[in-house]
Amino acid sequence: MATEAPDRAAETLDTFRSETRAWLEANCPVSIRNRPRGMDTSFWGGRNPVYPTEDHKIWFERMAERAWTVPTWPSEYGGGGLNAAQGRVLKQEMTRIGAPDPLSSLGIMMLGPALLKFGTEEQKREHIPLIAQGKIRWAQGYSEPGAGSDLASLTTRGDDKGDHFLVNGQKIWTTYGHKADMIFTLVRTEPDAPKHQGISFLLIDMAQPGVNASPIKLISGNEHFSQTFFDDAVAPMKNVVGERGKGWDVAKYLLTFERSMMGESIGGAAGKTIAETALERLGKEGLARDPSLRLEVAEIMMETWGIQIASERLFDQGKAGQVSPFSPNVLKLLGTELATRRTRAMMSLDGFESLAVDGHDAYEWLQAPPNCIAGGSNEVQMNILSKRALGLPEHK
Amino acid sequence: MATEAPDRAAETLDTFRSETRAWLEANCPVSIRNRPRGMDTSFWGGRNPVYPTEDHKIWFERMAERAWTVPTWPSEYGGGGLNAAQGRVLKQEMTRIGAPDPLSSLGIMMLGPALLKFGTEEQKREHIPLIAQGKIRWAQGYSEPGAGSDLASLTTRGDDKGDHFLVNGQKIWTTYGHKADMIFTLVRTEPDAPKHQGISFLLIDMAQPGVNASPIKLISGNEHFSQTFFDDAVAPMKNVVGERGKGWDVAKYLLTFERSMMGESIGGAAGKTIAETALERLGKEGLARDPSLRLEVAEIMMETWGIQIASERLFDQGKAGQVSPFSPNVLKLLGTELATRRTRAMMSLDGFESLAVDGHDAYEWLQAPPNCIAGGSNEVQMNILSKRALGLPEHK
Amino acid sequence: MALVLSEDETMLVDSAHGLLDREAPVTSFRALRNSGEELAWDRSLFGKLAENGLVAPNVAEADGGVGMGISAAGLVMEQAGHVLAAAPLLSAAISATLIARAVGEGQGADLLGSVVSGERVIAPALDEAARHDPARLETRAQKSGEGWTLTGAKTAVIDGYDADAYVVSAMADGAPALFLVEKAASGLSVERFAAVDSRNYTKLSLSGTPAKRLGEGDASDAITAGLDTGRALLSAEMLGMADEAFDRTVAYLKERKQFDRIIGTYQGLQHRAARLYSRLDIARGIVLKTLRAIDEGSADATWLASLAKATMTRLARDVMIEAMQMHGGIGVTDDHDVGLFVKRTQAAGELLGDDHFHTERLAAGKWGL
Amino acid sequence: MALVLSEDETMLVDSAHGLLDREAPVTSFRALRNSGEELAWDRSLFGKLAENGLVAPNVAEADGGVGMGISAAGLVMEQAGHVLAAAPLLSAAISATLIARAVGEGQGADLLGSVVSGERVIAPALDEAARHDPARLETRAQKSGEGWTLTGAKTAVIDGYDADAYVVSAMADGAPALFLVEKAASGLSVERFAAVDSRNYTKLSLSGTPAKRLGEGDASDAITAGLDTGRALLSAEMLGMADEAFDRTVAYLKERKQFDRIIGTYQGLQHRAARLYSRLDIARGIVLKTLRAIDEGSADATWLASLAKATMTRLARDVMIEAMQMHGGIGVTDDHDVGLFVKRTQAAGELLGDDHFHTERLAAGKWGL
Repeated sequence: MATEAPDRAAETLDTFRSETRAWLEANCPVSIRNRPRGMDTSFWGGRNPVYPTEDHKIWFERMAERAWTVPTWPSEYGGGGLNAAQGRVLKQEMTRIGAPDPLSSLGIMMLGPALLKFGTEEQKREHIPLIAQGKIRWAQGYSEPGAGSDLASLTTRGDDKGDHFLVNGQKIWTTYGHKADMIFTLVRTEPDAPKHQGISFLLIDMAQPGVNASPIKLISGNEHFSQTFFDDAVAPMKNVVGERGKGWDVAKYLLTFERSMMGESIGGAAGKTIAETALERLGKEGLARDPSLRLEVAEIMMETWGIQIASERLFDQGKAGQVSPFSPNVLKLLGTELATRRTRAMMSLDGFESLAVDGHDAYEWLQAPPNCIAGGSNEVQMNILSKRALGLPEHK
Repeated sequence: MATEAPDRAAETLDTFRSETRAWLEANCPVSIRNRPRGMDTSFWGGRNPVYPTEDHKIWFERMAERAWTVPTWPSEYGGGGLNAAQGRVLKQEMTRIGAPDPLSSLGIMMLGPALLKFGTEEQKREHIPLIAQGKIRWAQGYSEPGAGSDLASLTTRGDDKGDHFLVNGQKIWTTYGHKADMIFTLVRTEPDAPKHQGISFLLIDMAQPGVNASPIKLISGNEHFSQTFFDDAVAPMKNVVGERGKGWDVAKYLLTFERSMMGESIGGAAGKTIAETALERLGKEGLARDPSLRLEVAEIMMETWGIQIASERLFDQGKAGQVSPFSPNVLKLLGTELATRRTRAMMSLDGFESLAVDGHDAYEWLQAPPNCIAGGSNEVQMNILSKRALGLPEHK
Repeated sequence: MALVLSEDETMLVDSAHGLLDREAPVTSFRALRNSGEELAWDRSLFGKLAENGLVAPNVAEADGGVGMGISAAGLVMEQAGHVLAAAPLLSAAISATLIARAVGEGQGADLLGSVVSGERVIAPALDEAARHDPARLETRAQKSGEGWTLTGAKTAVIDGYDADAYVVSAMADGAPALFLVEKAASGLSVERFAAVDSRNYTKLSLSGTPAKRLGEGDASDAITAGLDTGRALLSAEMLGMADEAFDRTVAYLKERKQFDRIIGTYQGLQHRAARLYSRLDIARGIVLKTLRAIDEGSADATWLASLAKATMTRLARDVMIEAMQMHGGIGVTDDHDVGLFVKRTQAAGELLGDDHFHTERLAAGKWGL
Repeated sequence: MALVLSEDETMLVDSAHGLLDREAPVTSFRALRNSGEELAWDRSLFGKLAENGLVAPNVAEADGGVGMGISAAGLVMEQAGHVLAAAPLLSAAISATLIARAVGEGQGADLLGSVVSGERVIAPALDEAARHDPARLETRAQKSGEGWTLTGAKTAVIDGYDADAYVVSAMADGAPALFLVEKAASGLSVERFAAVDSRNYTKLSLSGTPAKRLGEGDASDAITAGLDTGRALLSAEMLGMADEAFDRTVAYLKERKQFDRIIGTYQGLQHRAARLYSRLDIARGIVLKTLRAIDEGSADATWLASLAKATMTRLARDVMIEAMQMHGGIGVTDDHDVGLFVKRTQAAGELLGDDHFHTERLAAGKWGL
């Protein structure tokens, strides 16, 4: 059934793989491989860059030189220019040797894709190279106090002052707000429009007196989020992404991205599997004495495999142009719940030791529930699925 | 902490137990002990009684003579006159030797308690002795086609003709409708009252041309239910139980009864436990090779124990006058779901053999889901709990 | 192969769907059940399926088949699940795998050609325990002149009643082997088993029954391949049934009123439906991945067959419970179709290992737990 | 005894509730946690609890206690759970059972009197494995003149930091035995363990440490009794915490608005709340039954302790997940009390065996599966 063309493509891909493998082997410092992922082991870029270690700096600079911080973005805007298959190979090869992402960035994960889809040529040329090279650290500001998952009711407003907006209001759950240089945010710019409209997707520089952010401490102790206050903050008119008053479309597109990512990355658990960990910690004999825990591990493995297959299928559907619009919702819902289950079982594997206040187990376990709330709570996902995927009616 | 009085009571109870044990041992025919419960192994009474076996007849007649068909009902109306503690002892002793109930009857399970609470002196004297002696077989008729769990919307009407009502309409899910002599039913007698009112609890003789019942076949093949048609059926005015237009109160009281019963009897699984069955069928070695099924059995045992304790607690609360009004809803919800889970696991224990079309496993398994719907669907139970027990508000 | 359907496969699905919709709606299965017909499948329907290349499409071209792989067989089974089509498709595909693997691809054209054409029904007889336990193989084969004789007992034989022949596993010279036993063979007795799903099952008892050996040497791999084929196809069938029952339930939620409201407007039911939708979406990927892995001869194929069977057994049964519950009283009456799906789902879940069996198979076998 | 509270018990609950509400609201636990105080409990609160007879009320009158049984201790723990009271109640009750059972009722008045009065904190040191495994007992006791010396290591010692003494299990002459080890004993080292629930835990290491033997002969039954006491009381504490977190969540559902609606009006959330209410109702019966069974010396007491611990571990953790989810973002911030309940629940679930451990203990031990 195979034809000539795919064969040649496969050959090229094999070459790419072996070259990439050799390059990574030579260029990724051994000291930073196979380390648990976390805030302190990632480089986040920005105007005042902080490298976890010198080797992280070396690694970032080598990758940034090839634009492999953003391997599949178009090269005309400073991206790596790889095709999807090559991007996948690069990722597989990085996983193989446990190489970390050279640059963690909401610019890469979120804003970049939005700009590539909705941005003007000028916006792309201005912002994308800076994201690729880690020069600007971006924050995300959607939610507001009291609004929670109900984004349409947000009240932060931007008054039209001709060449700029004057922004006033307050955001909460701003991802990395107090560490970022700039923020992409939803602001009500058309006060007379209906509730779901009149919102613009606006880029705001945080290095101005009118913007202040303070961290929020989560139960895990992490401070990834902040509250951000806008007090006559200024954003130039050209910083609206997409149409004025249609920020909702951009945000929805990004939420889709975020949801798939949360579901896949969290549900599909990279690194060591829980079965491997269980065998390492308790051994086959220990597990035999604890059949209920052993079975919990097996069931988590099964569900994880299911999510991984879903993610592979999503990729194939993407190539075939057959993506279901609801896959992100499914992955978000089941992936984040699975993570809650898995991190809880990981605690059980370690027993009393898992309770250590500064332990990895406890940190991961306490990080899981927030993901069931963030990115549109799982209730919102179920509402979307039941109303839009299944067409179940609303009560009048 | 013990005082004199309870000691003497305990002594009396011990005497009662040993006497009862001896009497049961002597009077319950061995052939009918320890048989699976089911329609064909029960005696249901009625104008045209059918005894499963001659020994069932002997057993019934001996028990009926002592009025131990209804052991704790007041003796003035033909009941056994035992106190609650004695009634419990009798039940325990019957369970000990696997004696069946001498008489299965909706009159005992449902109408009797309603009459004792809401009935007039005349109604009690007329109906209760007949129930105790199994002379009349009663059916229950609440639901109507299209109304399902929504009893308040029923349309069967009874027109006031002075000394009697003329009843017209249709009931569905009439328990034992086509085998019964009389039916207790909900009929709209006050057409001008609001929807939840204007309904009376009415007793109707089925041996008249205006009443016709035909069986409904369930997926298990059983035909316990029927559709019942009223076409100018006649019921004397004196056959209203409780106040006219307040049949709802009587029905609610009975539903509470029915729900506890369904939850306790179904969830608390009398007879052989699933653990015993599992060991019998697969042995310890077989279960060791199937840890997931073994654990399912263990978890069902745990949940069953919980339901049994709840039922014991309900009894103690009853004696202390501290019953929670929501226990029946809890028992119905969790008990029927547990039965669904248990009967499914019982199927697994028998594997391919469980699929036999006329097997006990399959019958029990197919009987479980209807119980999650009957007696107020489990959704209705959750609505009651969330609104009334928790006070969660209704959306306006 | 990618986890999306190829053009050929899409055409196959359309063709199977069209044929089944026309020739085998659920009403025809109900009528067959009510008739009490002991064969429990429809000869005319089976003939049409064969004509259209839908019987055992996994048989290689070299063996007289269409060579579209297990993927195609799975897609057909999924469609058959939607309508509860009564035809010996499962036995045909399993027997085809057993025969082809035992004798070697291209060596079984005679036998396989007759399966694909619908000429002969060959039923696989592998199980010996009430609970699926492939490690248990007590049937014995003895050399007897040119051929062999078998002695033992088999259970859960799919489509075994009035089958033309059986592929029977037995121990020969200390290793598992596969044999062909003809319907008319001496010492063979066939007992019909009436099951809740109104399908065709039997138990076999063999007593010095003459048999023809299929291939040589240890047939363990062929047997596992046959079992995996069956597991994958039952998963696909359960997916079809679960999808169908779920779609019908969602449709009912949109039309049924209670307490003056369309019940589909209740968020309690909406969220439960959303969860089933999500689980079905994941399961669809698992089933397709399993079919692909078998066709590619991937080392994970046998484990994926267990993942699919465990996942679909649990999910399809859960879907059926919800289908009954959301349909309310009507859903548990014999007159309503939901019960037919409930019963077939239970049987399909049980055959060739249920969720418990396959969870343990993965835990111990794949993950070494 | 009946599965309802006696009048005495109702008075005890009221008294405990009143005292704790006044002296130990959750804010005081939060303040203690934030202070970083290493003892992790409040001496003044503990004194008041002792004054009111609420410390180890299971100690018999003959031993200087109030003799209200484990039922009373459980009811106090349940109230303590409601406010996350930081006081060494659990260790007191467990140690009291261990001592009384080891030396015989009425023989331990000196020691037990000092526990009940709050004069001395005696911490039970039984566990040696990260995952609870009472069968593992590697600490060795050696006769040394009049007394004994212990060598080994203990973990998960509840309230072990700055405790006045420890009840330590060890193998003596081939059988389990119990010993009293004083804080100042030579060869004893105590390592503080900082846990997510901000309570007091330690690991002990003993190296030829002088110890006084409690009672004679095989102490296995005393150890099991001590463990069962702990399991029952942890279950009661988890019940208190789960009730509290659930009630706060229901209250939040009644006030919080989203999409222009009070979120408590969403049936999706209502039904989930109704399920938790139902499970809590059943669990309440299980916990009370367990306390009663221990007090009555019923043969099922030890199995009920496992039923209670398994049920409450799973339920309380599920309640906490829902409490966070239903509170939305605010519920996962450190400033909100839900997180404090979440963390203590996780620890209480882990101590003395989690749901997995106790499910297996029942499966194998009680049901012979």
